[in-house]
Amino acid sequence: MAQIPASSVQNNSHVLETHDLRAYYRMRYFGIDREVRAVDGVSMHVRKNEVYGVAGESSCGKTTFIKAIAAAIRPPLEIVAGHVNYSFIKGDLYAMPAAERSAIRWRHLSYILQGSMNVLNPVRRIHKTFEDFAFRHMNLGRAEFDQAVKHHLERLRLPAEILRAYPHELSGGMRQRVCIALATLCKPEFIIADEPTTALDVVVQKDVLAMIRETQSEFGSSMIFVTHDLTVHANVTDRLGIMYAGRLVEEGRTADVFANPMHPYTAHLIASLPKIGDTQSRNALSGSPPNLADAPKGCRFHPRCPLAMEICRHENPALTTLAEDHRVACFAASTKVQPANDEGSGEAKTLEMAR
Amino acid sequence: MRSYVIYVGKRVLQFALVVFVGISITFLITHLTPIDPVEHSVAQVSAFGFSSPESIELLRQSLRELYGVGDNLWEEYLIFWQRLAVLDFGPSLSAFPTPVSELIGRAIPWTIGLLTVSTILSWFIGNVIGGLAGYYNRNRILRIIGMIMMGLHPVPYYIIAFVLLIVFTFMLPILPSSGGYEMNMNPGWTLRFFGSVLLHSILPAFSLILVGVGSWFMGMRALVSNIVTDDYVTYASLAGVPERRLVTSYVMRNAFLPQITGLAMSIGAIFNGAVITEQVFGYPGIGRLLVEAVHAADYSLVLGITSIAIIAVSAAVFIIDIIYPLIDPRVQVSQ
Amino acid sequence: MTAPLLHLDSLTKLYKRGGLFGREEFRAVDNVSFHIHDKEPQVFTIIGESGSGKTTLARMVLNMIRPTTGTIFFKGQDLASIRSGGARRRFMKEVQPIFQNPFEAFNPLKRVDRYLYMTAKNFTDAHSPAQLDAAADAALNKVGLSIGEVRGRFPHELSGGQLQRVAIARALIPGPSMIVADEPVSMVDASLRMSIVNLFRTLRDDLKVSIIYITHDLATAYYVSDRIIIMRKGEVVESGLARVVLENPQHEYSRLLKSAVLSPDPRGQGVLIGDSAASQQARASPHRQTINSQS
Amino acid sequence: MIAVFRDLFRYNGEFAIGFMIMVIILGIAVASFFSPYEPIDSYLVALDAPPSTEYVFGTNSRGQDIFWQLTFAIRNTLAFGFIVALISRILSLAIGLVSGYVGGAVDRILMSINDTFIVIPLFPLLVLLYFVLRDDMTWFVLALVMAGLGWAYDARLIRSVMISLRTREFTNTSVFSGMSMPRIVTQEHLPYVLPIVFSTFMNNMNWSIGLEVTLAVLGFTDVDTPTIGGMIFWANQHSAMVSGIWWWYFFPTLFVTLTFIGLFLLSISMNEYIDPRSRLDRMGNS
Repeated sequence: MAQIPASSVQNNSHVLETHDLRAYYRMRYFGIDREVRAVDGVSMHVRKNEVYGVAGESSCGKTTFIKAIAAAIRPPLEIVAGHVNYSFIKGDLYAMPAAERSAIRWRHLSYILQGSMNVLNPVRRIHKTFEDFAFRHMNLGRAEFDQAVKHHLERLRLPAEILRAYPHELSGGMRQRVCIALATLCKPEFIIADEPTTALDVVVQKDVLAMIRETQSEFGSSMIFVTHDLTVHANVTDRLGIMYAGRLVEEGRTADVFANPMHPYTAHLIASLPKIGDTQSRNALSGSPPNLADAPKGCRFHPRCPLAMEICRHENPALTTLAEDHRVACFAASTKVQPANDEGSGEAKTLEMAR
Repeated sequence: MRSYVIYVGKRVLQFALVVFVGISITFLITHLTPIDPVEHSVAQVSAFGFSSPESIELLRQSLRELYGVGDNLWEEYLIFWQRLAVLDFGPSLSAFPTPVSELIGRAIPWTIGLLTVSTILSWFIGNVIGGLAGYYNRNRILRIIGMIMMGLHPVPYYIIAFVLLIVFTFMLPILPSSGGYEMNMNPGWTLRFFGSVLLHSILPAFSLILVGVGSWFMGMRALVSNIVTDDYVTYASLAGVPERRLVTSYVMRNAFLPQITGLAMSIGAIFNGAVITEQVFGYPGIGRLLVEAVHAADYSLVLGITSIAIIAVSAAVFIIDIIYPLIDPRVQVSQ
Repeated sequence: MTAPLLHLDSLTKLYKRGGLFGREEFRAVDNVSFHIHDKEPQVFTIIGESGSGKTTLARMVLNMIRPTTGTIFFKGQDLASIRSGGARRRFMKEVQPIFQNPFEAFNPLKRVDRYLYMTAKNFTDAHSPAQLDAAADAALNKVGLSIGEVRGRFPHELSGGQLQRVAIARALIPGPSMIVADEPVSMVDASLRMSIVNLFRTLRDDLKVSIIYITHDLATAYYVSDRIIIMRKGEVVESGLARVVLENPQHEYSRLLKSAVLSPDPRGQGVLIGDSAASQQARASPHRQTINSQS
Repeated sequence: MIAVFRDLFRYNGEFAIGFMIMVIILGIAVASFFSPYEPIDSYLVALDAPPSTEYVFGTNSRGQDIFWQLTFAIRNTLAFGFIVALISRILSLAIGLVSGYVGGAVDRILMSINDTFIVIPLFPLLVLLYFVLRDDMTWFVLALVMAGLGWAYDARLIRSVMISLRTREFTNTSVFSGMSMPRIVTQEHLPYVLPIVFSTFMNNMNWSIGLEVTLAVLGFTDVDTPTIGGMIFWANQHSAMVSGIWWWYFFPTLFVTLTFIGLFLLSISMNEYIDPRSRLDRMGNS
């Protein structure tokens, strides 16, 4: 097993860093070429021990972003440019040999996926899945491993009998809890959670979210948490990045973003959240997100933006720090925001993934 | 457990229905046609002029009995079932007075042996290669195999069997061209006899496998290319589950299960193929017996073989259906 | 005294699972009664989680499935008495649905406007192409669209928000007195959610249409509803004025539901940890269960 | 429809090849109308002549020109397959639609019968039928019987598609737009079912032609109507292989195989057109 020395990246306190990450879908079908710029120049980092939320509506690129940082790229999706660095690997994620990348999976980097119904092999008992995923990383004998799994479940207050069950014998909430137990068994440095509670009922959802947050703080993992539901972000994440049309438009401490949203899109999203006990009329945002195969020039939000100015039509605003730990990409938010000088410039180096 | 009993109960009913419909069609074919098969057969036999009038009368009598002499169609139908229940199809016409059941009893082990081996082999080979071709869909060798399979698949049994016969017995005479074992060898539990049986079964089995493999290959490849995009496979591959485990326990295992029910559905078709194969390779099974019986106008034998074939094929399907829920953990609950 | 708009009298729907042997009965809806009065239009909300029977209830109200026992009266007419095609059509003119997934609401192989024209042709006096166009346009205007944006378009050429609006516009063409909306916002984005819920308010206030709003989302229910019922496993556990019930739920289950609703105000990290006694309870609950049959 | 056809031809290799093979096969079948000989006449030309400029595919021991004989055989074989496929498509479409749409007890009964027909081995039954009918078993009777037995598998397929269509939301939208059930089925659902009918049409032709060839080779059909199987039957009767008249076997075998491959390619390309997953796959691979 390849043992990778930890902490060799730029900033010690950052577990994940992406730099100008671009991931495009390139399709040719029945003679039509399409290029969908699903993630278009995202630079961000996740600090040690924090839960970083990624929010955005459907087709904003958040799922593609997750695929890119998880190295789950398959054609027609390609990494066109940019870097993904983790603290526990040397250099770029995509520069690693496939075997090494496979070796860090689950040991250092684990996942909790959307759709608890289908994420577990339907014809394999749960304990077999634990074995498949984690056994090789634990350096334990069979019996010790089984003991460790049982102990882990106990810590998460899950009954040990679930190990003998098949996935279809468990309720949706229980399956998602199993996935959390699975993802934290090796105590990885980094966990990617992709819409982990979207399919669950409200009562179960709250409990599963609590469990995620609990285990994360108990094991000291860092986490990126993706969901379209801003209410969930308000309750779970430490910092929050808002994506729109393949770009990060605002990022800051969750409390700051909610208290003082600087991007008009964020402001609208937050203002439209209904609350029990409040029937004050709320306006909705008009229009719909752009087609990423033919995105508008300039700021991609400008066709829907109430504050749009002339410059927004031509220039893409750079993500600029405007307050402590709070970055925004909007010309209207502050005069400090400058156009990003990336459109078309720089050699877009294609990093093709070998399967 | 209770749900399994319910499941089995349903299958038993379905099995009974298949046998009922199949046998009824058999009855109707023989009884609703304008031709009286008894007189027809008797005429054919007497045309050869080898029998005395008495023995022809005897024949007519036993045929009438088998045909089910009754006042009406319904009574004949009941008689037909009664005789079927004790597998009594009377004496064979062409091998008079050997009972039909004995002739069938002699031939059936050959067919069952040939079919079992070739069915399981083609199912297994087709599914494994098809599964690999679905998973490694860019592998050049697997792609070429895929093209060959697709090319072979639509060719009818007869032609493949015939080409094999020409290639391996005329052009490259390395395999015996006909029979189930070497001529003038005494059947017995000896190693030599067994070796001879094996040698003689190579070509027929190979031809059956060659035609059978293609549809499994294509079905499995399509299944696997769907399964690789399923969440649990994505999840496991993100988890860095070693590729071999991923292919076997995650992809193949799940794709194999629907193929088991497919196996049940294809058994009837395999049986059709075996009839031709046996004819081409002179294999002493039930298929060749059927063809010979038709040529010899042996009414009781044809009727016997048809009935037995229907029962045997539906029994094979029934057995596969019964085993299936024991293999797939998901069927226990509902269905 | 006029009959109420809708009156449900001890409605029960049983589903049988299994075949010849060992039938299992499953009570999707269990003895539900309520009525919606005729005096002024309202938004009547049915709240429930998956498996609560809310969708089954909606389908019975829409006369798509028949109750096992119990009666539904719409404007005094027993729905069971609707048998002829004409009666069915008269009922549909009064009661129209909106479904969950806007992308599925229209046949992907057909043009969207087809459904508007069909509805206009079958339920209004419009017959000539110009009249049909006018009827469709009038309905689209009510939801903030115009026929020009929709004419000749296939579903994949419109956004989810546009499709949901077209679906609502189509339901408005016959001039119904009631619309049944089954989870109309659960598949749409947050920015769109409010526009649809706001539209419900407009329909109620300006077009005088009563709406049965089926949802699992308590927050939008509070925002838009006049009256609500809360369902659990086919039974109604609590009902009443929306504000009253949601601000101060009485039934244990309603309280549990309300306590599980996340607040959109960030209270700093860790607020969830060890928060609910319910969560402890839920985790110890029996883990083996057969797959929930969908409501 | 024409646009679909054009796109398939341009971008789908299987379709293009299958289509061209079928054009050639059909061309040969059409040529039978210009044949200088009657199909059943024999001893018209020199016996056992190998392929030459005079007799492109040679002649057989019955004094027939194999090329012209083949044109009739292909025509009859194709017509046979077409009729079986046509009748059995009508049956499977009707049963699939009814079973899928009506549901309930009707569905359960129809599907039990359906599963029975899937399981029953056809070959012994067809042999029995021939045995009883003998000379009365004409080409057309065989086609009718095979159509009557060959609908089951595809009826199940159509039923499952109908069931999934019935539960889709747009069906309810259509209902509440005031459309009648027949209208919904024919206008909203049929576009999804027709490609399946076309694709299984090709498959069913292959199936029935294969069975017919097999029966004919064994002599269990009306051998006087020239079909491809019948040609091989006569070659066997005259021990053509032993006499080295390979062309008597070769050309019928070649053309029946080409027909199979052509129909098969059309069927899978149609399938691919139906199945969005493989379309996506194609996107990734190009």
